[in-house]
Amino acid sequence: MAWTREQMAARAARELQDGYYVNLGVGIPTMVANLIPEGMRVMLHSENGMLGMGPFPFEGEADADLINAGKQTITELPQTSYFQSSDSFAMIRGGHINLSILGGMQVAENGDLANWMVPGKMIKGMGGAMDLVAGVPRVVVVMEHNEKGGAAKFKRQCSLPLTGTGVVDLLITDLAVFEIDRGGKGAVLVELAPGVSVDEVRARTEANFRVADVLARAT
Amino acid sequence: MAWTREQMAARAARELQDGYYVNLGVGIPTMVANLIPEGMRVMLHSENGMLGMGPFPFEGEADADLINAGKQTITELPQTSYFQSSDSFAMIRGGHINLSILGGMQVAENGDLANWMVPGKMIKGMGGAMDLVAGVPRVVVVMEHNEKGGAAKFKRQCSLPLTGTGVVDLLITDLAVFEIDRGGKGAVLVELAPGVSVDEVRARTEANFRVADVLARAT
Amino acid sequence: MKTKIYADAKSALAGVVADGMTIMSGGFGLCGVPEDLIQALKTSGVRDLTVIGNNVGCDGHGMWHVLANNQIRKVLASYVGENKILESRYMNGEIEIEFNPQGTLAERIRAGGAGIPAFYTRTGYGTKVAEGKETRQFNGQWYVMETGLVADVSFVKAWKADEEGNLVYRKTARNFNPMMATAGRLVIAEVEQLVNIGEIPPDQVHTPGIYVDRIFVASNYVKHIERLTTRPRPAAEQGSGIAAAAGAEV
Amino acid sequence: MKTKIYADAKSALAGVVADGMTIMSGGFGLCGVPEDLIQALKTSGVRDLTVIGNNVGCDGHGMWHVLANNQIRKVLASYVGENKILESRYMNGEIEIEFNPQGTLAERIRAGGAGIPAFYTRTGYGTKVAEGKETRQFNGQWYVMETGLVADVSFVKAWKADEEGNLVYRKTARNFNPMMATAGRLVIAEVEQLVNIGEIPPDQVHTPGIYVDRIFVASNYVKHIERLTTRPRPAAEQGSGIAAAAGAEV
Repeated sequence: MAWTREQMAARAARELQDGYYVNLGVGIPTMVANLIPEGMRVMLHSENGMLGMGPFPFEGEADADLINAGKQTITELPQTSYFQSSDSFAMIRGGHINLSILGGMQVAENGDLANWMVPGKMIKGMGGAMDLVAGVPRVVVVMEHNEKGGAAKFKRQCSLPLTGTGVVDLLITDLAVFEIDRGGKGAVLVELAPGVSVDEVRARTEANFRVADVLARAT
Repeated sequence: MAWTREQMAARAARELQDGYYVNLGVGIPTMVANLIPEGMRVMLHSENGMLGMGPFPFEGEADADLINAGKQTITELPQTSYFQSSDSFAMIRGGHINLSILGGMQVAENGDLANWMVPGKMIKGMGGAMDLVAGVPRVVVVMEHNEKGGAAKFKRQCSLPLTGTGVVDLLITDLAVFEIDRGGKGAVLVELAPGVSVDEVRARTEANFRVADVLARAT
Repeated sequence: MKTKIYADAKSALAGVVADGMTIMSGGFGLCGVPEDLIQALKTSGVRDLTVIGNNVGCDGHGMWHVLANNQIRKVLASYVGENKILESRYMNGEIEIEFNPQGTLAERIRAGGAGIPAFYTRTGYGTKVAEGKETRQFNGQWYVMETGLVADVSFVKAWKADEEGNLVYRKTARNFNPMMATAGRLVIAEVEQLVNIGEIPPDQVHTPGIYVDRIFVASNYVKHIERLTTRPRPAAEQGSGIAAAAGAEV
Repeated sequence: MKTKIYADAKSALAGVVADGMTIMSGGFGLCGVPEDLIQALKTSGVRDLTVIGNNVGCDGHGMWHVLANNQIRKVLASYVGENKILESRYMNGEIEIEFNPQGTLAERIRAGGAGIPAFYTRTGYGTKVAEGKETRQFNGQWYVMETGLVADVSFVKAWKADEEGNLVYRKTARNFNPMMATAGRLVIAEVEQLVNIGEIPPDQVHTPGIYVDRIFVASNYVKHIERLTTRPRPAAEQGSGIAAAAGAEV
């Protein structure tokens, strides 16, 4: 039984560590904000210029001057800091954010990521995604294992235009979790969703991958 | 009769304009701070990270956290701003300071400046001088016309290691004032100290220069 | 003494813009956008503009007005979604868009203001963004060379200004505004409050006055929100302490 | 939850430094210098250090102590005057000094912290500083390529910190400290006051806590002044409004 979106977010939340500074993309990654374990200090970075994102405001308390990178109204915390965009991306590019969790359209077995444009469709732009994958030392991609039509999204090579080359460290899908070596040593299947077999993952994946000696099995 | 140090500073002060942001070097240039005409708004920049330098503190009121680039204790004004060194030199390098007035050891007729080291002597370092002459759009050098031994300091080519190439716009000495073309079109004598003749200047100068059609004569 | 204070956006923009100019305009989404200046730019009628900004407004808001008025020839931005006119003009080849990664755009503007003609970044290496650009290895890593950006005029939105032009921004409305204030040949600040000299503590100035040529107080417009997202107020208040993503988009 | 707070310089430095490391240390002259950390570095006895800073202390002050204790092999600085031991060691070839224009040094540190391996600057073109470096034309102007700098450890002096590590600097004691906070693999902040979370307004943070690994409150030392310069208090106070250079150096 494949993981739900909530379960994928919960799996991604297991990548958090005490003291981490983390950037979360839109969609499933945003849900990780609600899953920070009790007693763990995690500071959320918003690339439009904020460290220490708080929860959404209560009804009637939204402040137009306080939004996240997804343009949603949010709140600040007592330890929040604001800064200009160039400083925000200096943080990202300089490798100071510990972890970036973001969505993907395609991931390749060498860690290439495509998540910003589909040829022929309107290009909205990459926003901060290229900076995040190039600058953050640990990048976790959370995406559905297959397209709606069934096509594999974890591929030998991305067919869509790239967001970054050799940038993904961990891929979490609704079926499985893969560790990917940025240096090109390949992908390793390390964890399976409940009731999902290695054979099913192989059948629904284009990328080459090895299977870890000890394979975690989520319950 | 050659200009005194005070008169050289007064001549340099005539380069100020209302609304200017100005960086003053140590020595005679520092004296320009006291010669800002009434009613003219001039903001003084200190490259260690301050815009809007105030006067020296009253006795007993010096603050160790408030110094200028010459490491002297100073004061702030109500409109002062502080910033980090990289932002201070972004201001300089980006051409935002209108005028830099600084001392020199040698100036060449093409605007080259040497003012930071003498081979064989201990090198103290260039501090911010290379950044100032490279970044500020108008650079005025104030220096004695000759060395103590009589050697010319305004030269065809500098013999000392350079601070910058083609960077001086105006040279003020105790004898005369020269406009220098950064593009290499040569130097023009535009002003003489009282009682100083063009011949005397020629005799005491190695650089080639033309004499302006209308030569100002300071009183 | 010259003053930097102007009565309104129209007078602050008088004699400043011309056809074919490059204009930087601050803001991220609808946050920290100099709305009066954008309206004045529309009214000015100048054309063939190159506009540099993170976005180009969105339907009915911000720089969209100037776009809808056919004044923009080229855009440098990182994200241009939620903008139907831009989409159709771009698909029809009527407008040029140069997509920049957000951090590269921010750094290019910072570099332009800081007198740095070019720098290297890992961002975009091996992607379309690097096509036609110089790439180079440092310490075994590949980087892309990106160039500094300057504008003829920069539009900046700040919270407070004093007469010297010192600016303070508020929360995430800071975004691209401070860099743009450094990278315009002429910089106009649209502010919510003009305060007396001395009311902005020198340690708390975000943009020193040296960067600001003209200042005016914005008209009393309502700040727009693109995605109003809230959470219900609980009977007994309980905060997670960290972002609660379970809010509803309104 | 991990804490960033340490009792003093010695405990904050424990296990951090080793022979041969590169250390950045904030300050301009004697202003904004992390004096306790420098003393702890001296006590640690580690050797063959490369030290990056605008100066290397001056006679009897600041990084001079570590220099006098024979712990420094190489220095990157913009100005090293008023430092007799450094002078004699340099003239004797016992220590290497790489002179950097002050703005180039500041920008190299900023670049290192911002993940920029190299950038171009006009500063130093055609001078000794450009020798052996790549030069290049952009828009008809010549520029020098300079590289980013990072350190194993950065020593930062701030005025206030909260437990998150957010820092605020005071007046010109800011200088090189904020850039160095971004460019150290490990960053230790020596602060005058540790305040509660929430006491530093989010719009007024100079260095966000992400850059700070360890924090301690400085011992109660007297801040040194290199050139005490004052003016006499007039019977009836009269200020020029602008710098009065006629003060006396004491």
